[in-house]
Amino acid sequence: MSATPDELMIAAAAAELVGVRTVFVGIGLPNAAANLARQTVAPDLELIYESGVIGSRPTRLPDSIGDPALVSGATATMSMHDLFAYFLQGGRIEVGMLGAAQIDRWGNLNTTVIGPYEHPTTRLPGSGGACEIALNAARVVIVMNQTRRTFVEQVDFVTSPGHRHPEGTPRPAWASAGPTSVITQLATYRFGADGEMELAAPHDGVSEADVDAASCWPIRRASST
Amino acid sequence: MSATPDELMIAAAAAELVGVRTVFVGIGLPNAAANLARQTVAPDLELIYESGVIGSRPTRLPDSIGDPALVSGATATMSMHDLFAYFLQGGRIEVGMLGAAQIDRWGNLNTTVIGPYEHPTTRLPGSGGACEIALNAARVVIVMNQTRRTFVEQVDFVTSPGHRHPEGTPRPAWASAGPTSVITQLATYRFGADGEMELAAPHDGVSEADVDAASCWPIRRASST
Amino acid sequence: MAAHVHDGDVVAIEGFTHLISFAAGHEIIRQGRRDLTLARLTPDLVYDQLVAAGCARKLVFSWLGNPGVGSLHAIRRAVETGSLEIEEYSHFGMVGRYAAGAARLPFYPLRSYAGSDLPDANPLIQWVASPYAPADEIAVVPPLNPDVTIIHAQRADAEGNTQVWGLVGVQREAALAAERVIVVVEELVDGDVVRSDPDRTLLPGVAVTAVCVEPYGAHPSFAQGYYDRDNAFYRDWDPISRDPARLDAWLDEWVRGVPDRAAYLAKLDHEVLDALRPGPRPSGSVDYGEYR
Amino acid sequence: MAAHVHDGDVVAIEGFTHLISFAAGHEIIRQGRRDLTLARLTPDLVYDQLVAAGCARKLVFSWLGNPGVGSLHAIRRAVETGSLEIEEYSHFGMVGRYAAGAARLPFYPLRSYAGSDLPDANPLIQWVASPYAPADEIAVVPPLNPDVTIIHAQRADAEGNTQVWGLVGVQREAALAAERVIVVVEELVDGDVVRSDPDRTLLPGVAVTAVCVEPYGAHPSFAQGYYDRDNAFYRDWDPISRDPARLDAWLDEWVRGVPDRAAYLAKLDHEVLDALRPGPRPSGSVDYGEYR
Repeated sequence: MSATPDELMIAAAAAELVGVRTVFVGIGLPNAAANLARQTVAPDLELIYESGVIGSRPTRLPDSIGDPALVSGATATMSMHDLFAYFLQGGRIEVGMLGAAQIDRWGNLNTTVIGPYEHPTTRLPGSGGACEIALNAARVVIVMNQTRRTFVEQVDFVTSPGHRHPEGTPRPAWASAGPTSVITQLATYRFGADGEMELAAPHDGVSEADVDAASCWPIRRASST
Repeated sequence: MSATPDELMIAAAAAELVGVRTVFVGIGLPNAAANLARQTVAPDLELIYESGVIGSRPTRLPDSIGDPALVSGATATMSMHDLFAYFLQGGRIEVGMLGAAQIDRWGNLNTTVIGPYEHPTTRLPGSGGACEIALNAARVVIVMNQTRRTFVEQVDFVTSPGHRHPEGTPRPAWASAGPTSVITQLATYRFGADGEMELAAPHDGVSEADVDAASCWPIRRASST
Repeated sequence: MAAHVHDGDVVAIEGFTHLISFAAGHEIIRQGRRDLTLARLTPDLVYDQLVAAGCARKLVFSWLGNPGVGSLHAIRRAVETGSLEIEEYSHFGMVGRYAAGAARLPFYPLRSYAGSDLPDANPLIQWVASPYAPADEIAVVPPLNPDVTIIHAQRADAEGNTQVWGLVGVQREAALAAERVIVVVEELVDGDVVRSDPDRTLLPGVAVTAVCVEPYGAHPSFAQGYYDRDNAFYRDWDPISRDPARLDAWLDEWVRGVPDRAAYLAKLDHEVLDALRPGPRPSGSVDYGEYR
Repeated sequence: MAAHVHDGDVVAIEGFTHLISFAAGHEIIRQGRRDLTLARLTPDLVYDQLVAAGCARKLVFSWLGNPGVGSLHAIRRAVETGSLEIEEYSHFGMVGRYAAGAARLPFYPLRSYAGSDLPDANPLIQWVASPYAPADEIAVVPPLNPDVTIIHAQRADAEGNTQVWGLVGVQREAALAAERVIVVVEELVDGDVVRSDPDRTLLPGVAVTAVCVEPYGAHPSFAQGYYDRDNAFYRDWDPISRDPARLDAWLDEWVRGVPDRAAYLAKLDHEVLDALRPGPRPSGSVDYGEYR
């Protein structure tokens, strides 16, 4: 029996957490990946939820980041102020896991609007904590579905900054390393020294042609160093 | 049996708290006064200690502002951050009670040094929370001993601002009303519309001459309006 | 509620997934309030309902969705058609706005927004240079001071001393930033219960304007130790919210058509509420000590 | 302790009247550390002892006294003779410095210092204009990031998850601002005890470098529920601290002359410790709920 695309993504994302101690978890695939990682490759992983819980050991896979099962049996709860100010901004999060509706080659993420901001074709949820996670988590792992509608030449709106703004502005000096990996149902990507996304490895059974067909820009191959 | 000077001060200071709901309490005479007020003239008074306790009902008169008897049976504890930011600076304190080693006619208080700052004759404790209490409590009641060494023409150092700086700078626009009363062992003082201290009433058995003899500047009498 | 929420007010019903006062939201709909500015990190179903009912003029928020399900369709329609004004931040930006409001600060500085398009979309996001390193500019957001903040809590005493356990989100900051604070609780308890454990107090009574008792007042959100999140309701909301006619019928039946929260609960299937009740998981007791 | 505190470090032993780690202070004296910058809102006896023992080069503080008694004479002598450098704030300024340090902010804004001479005495107190009202200048203080922060707590588990009840002062901010965090506890408990009540956790283990167990490690300060403040000791300190020779003899007898905290406790009169023990005053238990 072969794995579903979601299962592939979850397993690949979990593999990014080997040896990691602190991960800031959003809901959906990142949540599943982080829980899988803790149960397998990263037993010391502390799941930190933006709702204000540290060290959750959920007795069930939570439906939302505010599930009471994340709180009962956790090691700490905290106001969102203290969590965002002293843990995320304070530099105590090793990995932030983010999803997105659109990504560009610099790792800029859009979760705000499709179309122009003032008159969107589709209004998306917006930032939540993603903008500050992208700038403050020591590194960012992106987990998202890949199609020509999501891997785009230019995102309609930069919600969460990658390695440089589409207009060329570099990432600010005080910010963390930013996106280091993108996991899709097709492949794992990393970023070159100049901040451009590179194909690291397609998943089993996926060809490089499949990867290219699902992106609006020609994805660079990782240099062989 | 006549009251001691301290008892007179405590009773006069307690009278300032009639009808008051929230008082920020320092230790020593203000603490005794606030506790007396709660037990007598101000039954709804909530004692708020800068150590981070609200609604204390101490089973004994505490030796310090960090007495465990202030915590057991209180209505709330809080980090000093939240207490200073959201309660004091947030404008939720009606009365701050302060002591001082020196005061001038504008209600400027010195608790830092006697002599020059760099080479003090006597090093005093410094501000503690007094500087922000003086600026943020809706009004300030000062409780202190009165002599020609404490009621001075110019304080050696302004720790906690009164109605105008000795150099003439007015109180900032965002600040609260500032000092409204001074209670000493000799008298109760209030402040005129221009911010200068005025004799409201000497305590029983104290003459106006006694009051004047214990001040370096001629204390103004309250206008009879 | 009628006395404390007025047409045109800035209202914050806060609680991050936990303790969302649907009881208050429904009461505001029944009272027919208009032109409200609704502030909340995650508008959630409660604001989808208020917007659908026509109570709101403007929304101030940071994440607009039905958590774990998808979109808030009533709000999304109103945004896409331009009938609802929006003012948008990130989560930490909203947290900072309440914190600055509660602390009477002119701004709240945070390490966010650099390289994001959010400051273009919202000119209230500004920059301040540090006097210690003038080249280091930091983003700032302005204070947010609601006219009224409404929170739900597990318990309070008659003086308004309010205790919460589990997620506390932004409730303290949102409440202390507000002119008026309404607390809705699962249980009213004796003052001695509060005083036995002062560390659990989220808000002292001096900061609380009014206390109402509404058991299950946060349904379909949850109250730690009292009831679970009604995830089925959150999922069921999606098709209701997608269809304006169906949504209006839902409001007629479950909000406008019932006089109060007790009637709403009576309409709910008993089995629904029973299934949401968790097993016991006691915190245990610590000793504060009696000092004489 | 030897591994975590080095000559020349910026050290914060925090705890506002409550939970002051005298155990750590005495160990630093025994190890003969030099040139420390000592940060603390209220230097208290613990820093009077460290200064008297010659460990400190500089003091960063906001209130310099023996609470409820009078002066800290060793520090006062050192300040008056100029042998100890000082950097002085108000309480909220110190709180803000730790908060900015913990949050990696370039500054912390606060409504204080206007009209005070403190900014003249300390040029690190600066001013920032609000972009929302440029005429509105607000005071700012710079971040404080200790090399090591040491706190005392009632209990922690083996992973460093640390729980405190009663006054929490600035311990969370001071710890999270530091490079290294040492927690000294009354009791080491099982992880399940911590996990039964996550709201009581002041610091999660991920933020803690090392945990040591030292019952009565905060004497003569207090530990809520464990022992009272030894007010007699605070009063007795005054004449000791006034007389340099007597103070040196005290350090010889009670600090340098004992190998560790256990020996200090063994020297103390048993009746002293017994008299400090409070009666029981339980918090009671709340229910977090077991959700399956």
